[in-house]
Amino acid sequence: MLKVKSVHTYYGSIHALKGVSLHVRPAEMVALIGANGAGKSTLVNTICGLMKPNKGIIEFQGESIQGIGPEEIVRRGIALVPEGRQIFSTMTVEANLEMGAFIHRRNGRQVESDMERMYERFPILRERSQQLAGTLSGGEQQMLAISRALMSRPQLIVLDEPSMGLAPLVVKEIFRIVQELRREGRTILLIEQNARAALQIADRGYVLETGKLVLQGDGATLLNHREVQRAYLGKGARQIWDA
Amino acid sequence: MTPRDWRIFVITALFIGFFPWVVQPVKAISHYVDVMVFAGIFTIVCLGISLLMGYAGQISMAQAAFFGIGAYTSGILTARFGLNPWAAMPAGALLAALVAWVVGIPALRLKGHYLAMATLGFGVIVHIVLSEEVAWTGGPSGMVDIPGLQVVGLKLKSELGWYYLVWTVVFLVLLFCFHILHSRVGRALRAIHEEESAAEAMGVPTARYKVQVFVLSAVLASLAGSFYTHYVTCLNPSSFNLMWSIRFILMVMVGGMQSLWGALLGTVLMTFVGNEWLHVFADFEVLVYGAILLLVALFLPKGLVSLVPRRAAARSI
Amino acid sequence: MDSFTFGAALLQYTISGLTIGVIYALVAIGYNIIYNVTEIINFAQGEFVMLGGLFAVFFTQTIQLPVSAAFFAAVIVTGCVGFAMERLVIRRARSSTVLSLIIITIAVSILLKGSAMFWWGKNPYSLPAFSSGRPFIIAGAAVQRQAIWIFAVSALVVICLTFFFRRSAYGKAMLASADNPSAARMVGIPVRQMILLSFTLSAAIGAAAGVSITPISLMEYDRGALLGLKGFGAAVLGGLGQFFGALVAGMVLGLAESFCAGYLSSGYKDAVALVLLLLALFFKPEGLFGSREAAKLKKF
Amino acid sequence: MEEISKSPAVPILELREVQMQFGGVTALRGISYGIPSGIIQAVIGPNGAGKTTLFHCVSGLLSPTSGEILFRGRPIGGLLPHRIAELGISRTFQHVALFKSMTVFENVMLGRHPRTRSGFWATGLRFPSMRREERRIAQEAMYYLDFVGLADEAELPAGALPLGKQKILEIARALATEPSLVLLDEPAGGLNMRETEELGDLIRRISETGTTVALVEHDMNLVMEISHRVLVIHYGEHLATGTPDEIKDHPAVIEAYLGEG
Repeated sequence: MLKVKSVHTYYGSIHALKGVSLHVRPAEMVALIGANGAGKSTLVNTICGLMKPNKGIIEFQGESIQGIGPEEIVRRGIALVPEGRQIFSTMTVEANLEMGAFIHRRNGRQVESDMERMYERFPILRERSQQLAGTLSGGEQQMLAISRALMSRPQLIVLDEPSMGLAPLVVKEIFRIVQELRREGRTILLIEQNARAALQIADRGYVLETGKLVLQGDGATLLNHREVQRAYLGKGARQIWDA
Repeated sequence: MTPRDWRIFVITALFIGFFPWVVQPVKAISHYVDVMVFAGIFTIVCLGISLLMGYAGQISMAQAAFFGIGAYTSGILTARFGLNPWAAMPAGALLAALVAWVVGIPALRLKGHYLAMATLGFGVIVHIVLSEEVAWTGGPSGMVDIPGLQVVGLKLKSELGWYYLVWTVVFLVLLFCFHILHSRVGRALRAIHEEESAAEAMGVPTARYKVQVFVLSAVLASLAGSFYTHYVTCLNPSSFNLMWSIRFILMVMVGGMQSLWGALLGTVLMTFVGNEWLHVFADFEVLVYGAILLLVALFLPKGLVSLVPRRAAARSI
Repeated sequence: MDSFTFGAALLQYTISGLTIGVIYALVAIGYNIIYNVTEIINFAQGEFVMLGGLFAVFFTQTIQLPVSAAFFAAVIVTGCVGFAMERLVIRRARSSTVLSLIIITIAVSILLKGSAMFWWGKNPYSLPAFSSGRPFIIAGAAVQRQAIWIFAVSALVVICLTFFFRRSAYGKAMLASADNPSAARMVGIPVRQMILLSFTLSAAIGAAAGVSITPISLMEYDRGALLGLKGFGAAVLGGLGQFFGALVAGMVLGLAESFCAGYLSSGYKDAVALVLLLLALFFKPEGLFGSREAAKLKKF
Repeated sequence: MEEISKSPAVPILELREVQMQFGGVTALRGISYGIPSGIIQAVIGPNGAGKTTLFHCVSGLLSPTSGEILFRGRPIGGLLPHRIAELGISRTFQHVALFKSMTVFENVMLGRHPRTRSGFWATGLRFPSMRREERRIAQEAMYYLDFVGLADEAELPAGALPLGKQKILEIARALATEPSLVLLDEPAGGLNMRETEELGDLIRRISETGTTVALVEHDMNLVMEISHRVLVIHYGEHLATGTPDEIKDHPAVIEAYLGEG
């Protein structure tokens, strides 16, 4: 469904992605893990059109999409739940959802029924529908960000660090939601630094390190791979954690 | 100053020194000396703008107001109170410094558009005061019969005398500014421009420095205003309105904000353009100004000096 | 004039203050719309007001349109000027520094002012009032019919805008672009178009203010800057981006100015609004009505 | 190492119930902790746990919503960052915040700011005192560049350095302020393995000069190798603290970092 072929992206003078290739098949959940500064965000931004790759090919459903602006990429069917949530904090929860469906704005009935479904999924959002989104708690904001992305009826959902900055219980809740999405048969690219949680629910995973993919494989294999812990926790960490 | 700056300094000084010798004998351009006196006076203002806006990154749309404060203080103290112009000049500078300090402390907490609007509003207020306080300033019709300058008891009559006096001051100010830039103060100013919070975290009292460089630019504008007053010996508030603040900024922008040489080059160039060639447009001169401003801001935001390849930079990369 | 008592004078100043205040509010709303979407403060905002007035003069006197038609024609033409400004100038300045952006909008304002002088000369022009008839006399104070029109136009603008931003998808999309441009792009909002729309809309509103005020206070090529500054004062005082705040703050400024002109000195009436602007910027830059909380949310 | 961490030294920095709130999100929920003088203190925790916010509060870029911060027993909460730098706390930034168009040398020279004095008059008129001071600044800046190993790049614009060297330059700039406590915000972020090892050596050498080092870091290997004590923050709360050995066996930490097993 999504194919990224040897993509190079520069972030200012920094060579942030050094030839990354990966793919996501329909109805598959793929996890991308890696330490801070490994280039995960650059990869997400490159896929979603916020940054242009300097070299390489990105294909979505057989069409090349590199260099296309993010407005158009949503229309092609990729929705991003961005790192740090990026909700419209000065607008109400309801308006946030409505904006999520901006590309379907002419289809009022569909938007309304989709919104109803989001409220059913997350009753707390219905309760707060008239509140400013910025006054929500971190976990509620994350739910809002996910619902907003779903409102565009995407074929592929890119989740960028959904557990960031959330309390352990809330993280669990968010992962439950992600798992649910996967069970519904949605295609998901999950970027996480919570390696274990991500790999446990993913079909396959990739490990990114200083701009390069160093490992790939199915979730369970990666989970037990010593290199994963090395990539994420640094060299020798395995001994420390296993000691 | 770097060796390169010294070389340019010497060449510029030689050029300025010999300029009247070349142009004065030629009748058609002998008045260029007069134009250059104005150019020198404006350069003093523009060096301040370069420090304030180009290096420290703080926007001021009020430089004409400080220019006016100096001009009117000199004018009023000498014409109405018979004070010696050389004594009136520091008085004007002091007043400008005081005003800049009082306005600058709250204003420079603002950034970008807000700071621009605040200084712009302040500039308009000063202009209104100059036009309204008829008893002091003569109101919209201005002041006449302001005494000229005397140097060591001799009345400075000729344009040539003025020329050398003003350009000596310009070079002294230029040295002063260069010395500041190549010191801990200059580095702090540039740091504020680039990464204000990092500068603050490295121990630069950013608020104080911003106010200080604002005061310095006001003092320079005020000094220039005093020279202007005694040179033209008459005053009119329309020389100190918003349009003049914009003209000063345009001068610096044309040459290059982030270079003292750019400020000097741009000021001389734009003074000639304004005095010599835009007259044909008469009232529509302002349209031409607008167009130049727009084109420079869009296509040459770093000014003419950015067209000169910098050998040092080329070597370093 | 004998019957012109203290009370009547006070009322008279209040009415004229409110009238001009509403105009400032409209200018302020123009700033707010552009600021909301781009965080640019458009220094050419005042020129839109001037252009509105002068275009209306052109349409009534040269083209001989009735005033009502001239009103809409002037608003539309000025809206096009705003459109052109964004398309031809602002869009090219996408990667400019704040200073360059400021200079660019100032340059546009100089160009608009210069062109207006080229076209209409330096004389002030008047426009017939939207409806003829003698002023209403209320408790000894005269209320010109045009003043009523000004209030009506402002009310209409405010209602339409409220509806637009609260109800329509485009209005909300503009707010979303303002709130978080990159997130807005990620949900498919064409942020560039929103910016274009904001310039057009804001020019049109400025023009509406300009046409409305011209029958009362005439219009000439160089009125823009001061109207713009005072409108900006209202925008800051009301909290940049706040429509209701702009309305109240505009009236506060208008009243302050009118009372200053009436009781202190007419020469300093222009300074009053500016002093209030500076005080607001220095001591309460979030404005009287802009909430600190919302400002914080925005930053976060 | 062990001796330092176990000695009941007077904390150089003490946090008391520090809380920080933005809108509906609470970034710090009452952190209390003391950093003993002279050690290398690591602060770890998942992204968004509040580590950088904590550094911002200590260095004065944010003032905490409530709570107290004491530096050598003196309250510094709410002081301006430049005052805090003068008192002896310096820092680096997670997203490198160098003065990019200034040279490497000038960046470090700027770090000498809180320890030098010449103002506008002295510099503009080139007083002899100022010239002496400038010479001293240049010498000292060179010393710090040598210390971190960037002397060869002194004349390059800081923005032209590769990321790894930019991070090192930021450390040199911070050291030039002569801090008694230096805060390093993810110094190894984006560095490759060799660079990270060199960074570890550098941090040790800084510690040997008597400067207390606090670092936020994700590279667990680096943290475990060089730090004397580790503070774990999770969701704005103080989750655990101890020596690296104690931390690595801490069940709550393992869960926070790896998710439950």
